Amino acid sequence: MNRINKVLKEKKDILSIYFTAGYPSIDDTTEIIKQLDHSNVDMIEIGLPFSDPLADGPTIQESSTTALKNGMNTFKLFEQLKNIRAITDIPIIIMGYFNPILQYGVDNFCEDCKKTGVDGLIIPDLPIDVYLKHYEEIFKKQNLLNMFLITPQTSNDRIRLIDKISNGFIYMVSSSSITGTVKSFGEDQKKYFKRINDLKLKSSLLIGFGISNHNNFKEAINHSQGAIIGSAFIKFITQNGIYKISNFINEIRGKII
Amino acid sequence: MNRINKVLKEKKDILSIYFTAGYPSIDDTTEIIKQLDHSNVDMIEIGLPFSDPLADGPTIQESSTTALKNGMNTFKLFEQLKNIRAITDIPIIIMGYFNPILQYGVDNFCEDCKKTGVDGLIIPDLPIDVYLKHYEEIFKKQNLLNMFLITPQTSNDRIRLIDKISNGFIYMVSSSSITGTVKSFGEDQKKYFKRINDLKLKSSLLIGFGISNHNNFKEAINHSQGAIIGSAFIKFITQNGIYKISNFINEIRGKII
Amino acid sequence: MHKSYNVDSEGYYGDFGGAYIPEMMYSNINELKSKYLEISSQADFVKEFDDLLKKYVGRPTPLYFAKRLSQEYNSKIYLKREDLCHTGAHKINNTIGQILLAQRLGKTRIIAETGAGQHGVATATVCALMGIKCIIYMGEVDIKRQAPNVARMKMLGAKVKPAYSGSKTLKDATNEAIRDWINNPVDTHYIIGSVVGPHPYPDMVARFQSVIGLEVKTQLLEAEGKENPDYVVACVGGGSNAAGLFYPYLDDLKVNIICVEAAGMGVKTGKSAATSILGKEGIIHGSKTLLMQSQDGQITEPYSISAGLDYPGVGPMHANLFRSKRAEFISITDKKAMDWGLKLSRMEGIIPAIETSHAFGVLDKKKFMKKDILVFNCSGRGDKDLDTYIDYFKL
Amino acid sequence: MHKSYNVDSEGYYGDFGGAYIPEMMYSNINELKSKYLEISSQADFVKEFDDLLKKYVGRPTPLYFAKRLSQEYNSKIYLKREDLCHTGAHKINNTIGQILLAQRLGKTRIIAETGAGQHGVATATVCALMGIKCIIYMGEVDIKRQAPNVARMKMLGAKVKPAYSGSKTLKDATNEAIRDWINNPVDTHYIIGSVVGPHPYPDMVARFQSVIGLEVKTQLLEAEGKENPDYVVACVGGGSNAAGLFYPYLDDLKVNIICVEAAGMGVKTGKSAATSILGKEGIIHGSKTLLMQSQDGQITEPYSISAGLDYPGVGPMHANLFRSKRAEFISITDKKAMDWGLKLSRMEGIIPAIETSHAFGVLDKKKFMKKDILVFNCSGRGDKDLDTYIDYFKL
Ligand SMILES: Cc1ncc(COP(=O)(O)O)c(C=O)c1O
Ligand SMILES: Cc1ncc(COP(=O)(O)O)c(C=O)c1O
Repeated sequence: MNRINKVLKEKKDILSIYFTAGYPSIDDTTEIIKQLDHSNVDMIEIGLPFSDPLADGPTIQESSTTALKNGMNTFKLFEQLKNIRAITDIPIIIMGYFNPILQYGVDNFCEDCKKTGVDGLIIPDLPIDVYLKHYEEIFKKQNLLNMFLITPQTSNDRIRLIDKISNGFIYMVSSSSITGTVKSFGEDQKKYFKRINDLKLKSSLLIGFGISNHNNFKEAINHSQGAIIGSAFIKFITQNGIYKISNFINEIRGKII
Repeated sequence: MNRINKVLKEKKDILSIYFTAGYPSIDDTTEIIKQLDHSNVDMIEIGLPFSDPLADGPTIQESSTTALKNGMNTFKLFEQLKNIRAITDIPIIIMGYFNPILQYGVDNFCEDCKKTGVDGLIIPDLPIDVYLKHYEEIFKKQNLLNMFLITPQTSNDRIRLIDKISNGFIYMVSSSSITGTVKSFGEDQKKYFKRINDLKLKSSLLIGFGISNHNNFKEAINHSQGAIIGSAFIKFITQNGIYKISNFINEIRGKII
Repeated sequence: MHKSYNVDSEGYYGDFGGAYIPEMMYSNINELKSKYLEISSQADFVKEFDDLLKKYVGRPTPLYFAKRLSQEYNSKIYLKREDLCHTGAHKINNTIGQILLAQRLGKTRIIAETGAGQHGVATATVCALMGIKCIIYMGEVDIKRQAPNVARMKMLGAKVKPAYSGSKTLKDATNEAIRDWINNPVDTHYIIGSVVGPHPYPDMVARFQSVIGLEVKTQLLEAEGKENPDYVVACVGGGSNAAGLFYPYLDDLKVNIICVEAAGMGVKTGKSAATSILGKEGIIHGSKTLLMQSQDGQITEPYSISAGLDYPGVGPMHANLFRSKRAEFISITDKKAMDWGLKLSRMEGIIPAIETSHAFGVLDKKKFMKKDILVFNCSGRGDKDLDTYIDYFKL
Repeated sequence: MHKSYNVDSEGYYGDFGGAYIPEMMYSNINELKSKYLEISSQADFVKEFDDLLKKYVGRPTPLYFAKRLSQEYNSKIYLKREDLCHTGAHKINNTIGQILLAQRLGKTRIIAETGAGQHGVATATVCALMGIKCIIYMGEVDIKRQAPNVARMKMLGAKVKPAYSGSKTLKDATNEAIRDWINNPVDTHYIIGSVVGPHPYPDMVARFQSVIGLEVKTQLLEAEGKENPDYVVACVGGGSNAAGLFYPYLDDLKVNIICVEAAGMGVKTGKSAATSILGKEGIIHGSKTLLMQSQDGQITEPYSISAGLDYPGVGPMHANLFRSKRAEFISITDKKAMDWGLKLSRMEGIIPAIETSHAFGVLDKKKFMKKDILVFNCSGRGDKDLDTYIDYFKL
């Protein structure tokens, strides 16, 4: 069983952490994963940096720019991940825009994912129809899950379609904002969460975008099986370096230390 | 007999000097006339300064601007000329643009000319047909001569018309340039002078525009009864003040001093 | 029958007009006077003129119904879109006509004066088009405040010569151009940019601009089922865009004519260009007309924020329209004009030249009826004025 | 029958096109996709669109026979005068169409990206016209080099937001606009300014711009007795002016199509925007097309002196025209383009936008026959580029 599915089956209150590969320094990838492992996060999303990350807020954009300046690229990422499964068992998802993957070759890319022990992909700009038509088979062959996003604007019909073709979790975008921070969830968002929960989907839901502290983490896990934190984590390592990651995770979890 | 006609009848090699009233200082008018009288010039043209002297070159333009700034105006000019005939018998011509004269009232203006002893007018922008229709009678009543200009572009027919209506001299513009200086007359100009002389006009001809030294004064009087000097004279008094005027006149006449 | 408001056979509009020129200009002016009507009515001229207006200038310019403005002012407001002409103002209608005339007169060198720079650009443009040498006179002050147009003239290959005298604006540029013509009486044609100067210029320029009003007739018939609006409104610098719009309506007394002048800082401040109020009969640039002058007959230095209206006279046609009360004259301050520049931009998506902006000030000064049809001449676009607007509004 | 060069029912041109968008844009793009054809073919839409193009934009724009240019290059050269459109470029044809669409979709807020600023101005203009809020994204570099257009947008009431990322040019402004749309998925319509972006944008924009080519057909018939020229030539940034001109000729193989790209300092210098030569298939701004990118799939920062061509991709229609060899692609350096800007100014009295100037470079690179009829799209006027021209030529 794919590690992602295992976690989804076994755990509640899942915490998934996103970081950009090659940031702050090019060779930080493995160390960050190690730290996340020690901090007992439940899933890891590694961002493959892209020059034009148009679905990301400023924090992730900047980390991508730095990572690219540091020399990060797809080839290098797979090198860094070569022995990752000796270090951690946590599910690893690569999140990347489609163009770099296309240039690497989707086949090659999926194969290298499998080889290194990557469990799934989030490709925000790979449309469902193109995925189904051209790439689903390749993904499946390499036992890679593909995670889709839904937003407050996604219709129930479309959510049901996404649920049907999903084999991992559904990434529930918390709001229509990609600016990176949300103080607390408002009425609209709560209604949206309720609407989705009422659909009784087969897939697990993780909430992402704008989660930055214990409070909204708690709110998120009230409405879903877990949450994804990206910008807040990157801000943290920008300010505190990569060796105090457990502090951040503990704070999010609300563990008093 | 009008003083102008008397001079034209009696003299050859006429030298007529133009200056701008109120320049360099507002009250220089009578002194300049005195000096010109002492220097034995044959005619005097007094420029009534105008804000927009569009037929004049830069030297006369600037003198007009200064004169206006000095407070020169038509009323003041007639005041300055009030007793001029106690000082000199030289013919005096006022050269002015039409608008200031129109505002003074053409009747008034001619009357004041008569009163002060002005003998003639040169109004470059008063067209012949308007003059004949509206003003000839007024001029004649006050025994004022009106001097017309001709240029190299003026047709023989038009020159004959001008000759017919002229009662003083014809102001023969030397060339098509109002820039104020001409080194020496060229072939074109000599042809033009010959063309005019061949017409055997009843009126006397004086050449003006661009005459600045003994050489071209001599050339001018070879082709006409005399010459008019303006810009060169104004330049001289700008540089040398108004008390050395006889030097300038002597130099033009070619008198070694 | 009442007297026509158009020019008479002597070159006069009532008391105004004529050719008060020095002899040095006589041969050129006389040549023009004797030939302009004949040449401009020859079939080949008409064909080339019409063709260039259509294919090069982009005529007919639209008659645009300004919906939001009409709503706010509760009447029917149309804009005649001269701002869409090639080079950005009505000025080119005239320069096309005059360059064709100049060619037929065998001239090989063109001079012009310019205030806002639109006429300079329009002249430089037709000279480039025909491959003829071009010199533009422009006041030093205007060179600064209309920098984009100076740049355009240079791109087009014209030489821009600054006028340093007087107020260093349009009047002085005109003086310099006249001096140039006097100095170059054989090969040169002087393309005057408005309905000013000695006869036949006012009539000639008005005729070349009359395409504006003639188009309005056709277009209004299509839009409203009748050729005649209740009001025609235009700003008046020298008066050419106004003359062009009014031309076919001059003698049709049911059409009300409104001329809008630049009040500058205010008519009584000494910083103004409102000739109809501040002017008296006199001679300027070879024409008898109304002009701002001292008691002595010295021409007064005018002032307006807009370089194209910063002129101490008006054309003789307009002087006559004023004296005869055929037209109503309204003057609009810098401030009101600037506010209208912004307002038209924001309400109709049209950034007008500051000259043009003045015309709209009428809407605040006069009450119109719901059924009234108003045609405003949108004489030019505001690209040349962006710096002035931006500074003024601190945008 | 050969395959059409127009879009297929799936939103593809051959291999190119589609909608590679994040889910956050899905509802908007899907709404557009499902409604754009229906809405834009409704009678009231067609009427309002045509009416605004005629009375507000000033269409039809002339097809001008460039006499002196034709003589020098010994063939028949026509210029389609999009420079005469209201706001000074073809861009407004599209923004008029999209604002009408946005209104019918109930949108109350408009965003757009802009490079040269022409699209920004055209968008700000239609927003002012309709009284709708407007935000324009523009790269910091472009804000500097196209200052007059920034001023115009402000006059028109739009908010201009700088894009500081990447090369700080068009690509980055587009990213920012997309992010804005993602953040404002309900009330906002994104008016893309070229035939780029996810389906249905390339087709929608091409349709709104197709009025250019359709007019040429009629006008050429009048001028030459036939609808089809031998060549149609246009500069290609994203490709919208080109698409507009080519549209009715796409599948008429007797008409040769020439696309002109910006070579920048030279195709091999690393300072270029010649996508057809330097690009590979990939995804940019939601569309599969040709784009300049590293081996890794990172999008390369392009370079051109002209802000409107300084884009690392081309629209999918053009990618397909290139791959299928339906069109010939020629690239022109900064220097050649600048020289042509001056040349067109001096020979025809038309100061072109630097984008437009590139197109004429073809005349030096290719030999044409005397009987050949060439139609160049004169996509915009050069007022926005005066500083660049003046500095470059030290005028
Ligand atoms: C746009 C525009 N409107 C009006 C004028 C004023 O001139 P006229 O009164 O001759 O139309 C100018 C003069 O430059 C101008 O550029
Ligand atoms: C005048 C002009 N021409 C061409 C372009 C290039 O865009 P496109 O290729 O979409 O026509 C631009 C873009 O701003 C432009 O302003």
